[in-house]
Amino acid sequence: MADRVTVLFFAALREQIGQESLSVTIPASGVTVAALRTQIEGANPTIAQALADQPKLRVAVNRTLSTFEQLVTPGDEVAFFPPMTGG
Amino acid sequence: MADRVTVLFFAALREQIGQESLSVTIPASGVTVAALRTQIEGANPTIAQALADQPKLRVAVNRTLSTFEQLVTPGDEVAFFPPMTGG
Amino acid sequence: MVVHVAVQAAPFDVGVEAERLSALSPLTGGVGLFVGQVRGGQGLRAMTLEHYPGMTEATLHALAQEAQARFDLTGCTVIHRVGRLEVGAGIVFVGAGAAHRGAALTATSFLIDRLKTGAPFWKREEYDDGRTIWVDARETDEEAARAWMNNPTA
Amino acid sequence: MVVHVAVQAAPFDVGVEAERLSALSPLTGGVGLFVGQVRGGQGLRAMTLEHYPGMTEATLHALAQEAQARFDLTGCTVIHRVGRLEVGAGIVFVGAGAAHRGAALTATSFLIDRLKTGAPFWKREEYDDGRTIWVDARETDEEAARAWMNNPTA
Repeated sequence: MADRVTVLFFAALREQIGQESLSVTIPASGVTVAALRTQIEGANPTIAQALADQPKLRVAVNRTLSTFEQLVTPGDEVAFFPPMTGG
Repeated sequence: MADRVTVLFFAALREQIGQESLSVTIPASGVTVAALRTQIEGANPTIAQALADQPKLRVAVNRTLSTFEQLVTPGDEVAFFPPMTGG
Repeated sequence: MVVHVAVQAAPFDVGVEAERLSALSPLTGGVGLFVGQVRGGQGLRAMTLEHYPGMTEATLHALAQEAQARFDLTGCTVIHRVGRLEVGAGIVFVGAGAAHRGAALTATSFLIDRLKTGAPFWKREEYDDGRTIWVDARETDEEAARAWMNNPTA
Repeated sequence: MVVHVAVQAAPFDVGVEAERLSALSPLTGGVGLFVGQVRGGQGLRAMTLEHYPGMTEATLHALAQEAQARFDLTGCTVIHRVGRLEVGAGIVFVGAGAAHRGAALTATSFLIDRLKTGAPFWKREEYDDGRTIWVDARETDEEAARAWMNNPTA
């Protein structure tokens, strides 16, 4: 589990990708959300397409809404999802 | 009952005057609310004092908020009261 | 639109009234509700609500009709209690249902703001030391009502 | 102030929740409430509410705390349902108690406006003809949330 992050997908993204979580290895020094995105897109064309289909993609790091410049370090939980539509 | 109007008092006015209604004779052609007020004040100093103690006296004619210029004709119901404090 | 208006001594049941508004139409997406209750403090024990029978009901119905004309409602409700009410007791319930939340919540504010100074109710407060005081209309309440009357499009 | 937050599949009871807010403090003079429900029409049969367990609860608690910081509340409640909900079913309940009606009603609007686009829920619609559609965030909802965020003093 060392040097790994959990990546989650919700709603239309989860449905289109066909899975709700991934475990991804990253450098111990961490990467930005943007770099993590590029990494998982490169490894899986379905994920690349699903993320590209979301013009307003949102991201949360450790259950807090974040930017794509946010640093992700091993042990973090990163979630990608479309704009929220509660209420 | 011909040529009479019913006059009602509510809340602090009713309490101060010690009665909740009067029957007052007016001309068949009617009078303004202001004239009716002067008439009942002249007939009863307690009423005069109670109305004078209400700087924001309100009036309703036939259960609709009215002005003191409104014409009152026999058979009408005229109510005097302080500003309303519902809710 | 369905209007429900009542002036009563008995308590109202917020759950029943909310369900009435929710169930009025399958096109209702939001229901706004407000409950006014006797606020304690400074030795207040109870309030007695006096009203002008006949005029009260007519005024509340007219207010509900005005809410319908201003907002796109599926229904609205105004219930006001009269008589002696102790601290914590409900005094007034207003509610409005609409397709969208904005209309429901704005109509709810409209109903309670206008009712406060525009319907013939009067409150007499009763304190622990035996004093009784007729409540004065608050200037802020009169301003809130005037703001609605001066802005017929909101 | 007492905050009550829940994310649940079960229906909420508006009467119970209203009473909880009314009873929190003898200094409560007004309670504002809002119920959002599944709006029918155009062949809609039901909605399924998906959420992000853990983040949802934290977000709703933070929202309730923010309401407390902005408004002078005696308490507030946010309950959101998840799972499949048919037309007419309650989705969300928010409520706020305060000494005066203005704070209670404004806090109620704040809670529902911010929750709509700021808490991790997603709606999938299900139509009579079998289509399922993920609901897009409405631009007006995002504007309403931004208006609160750009105006920290209201």
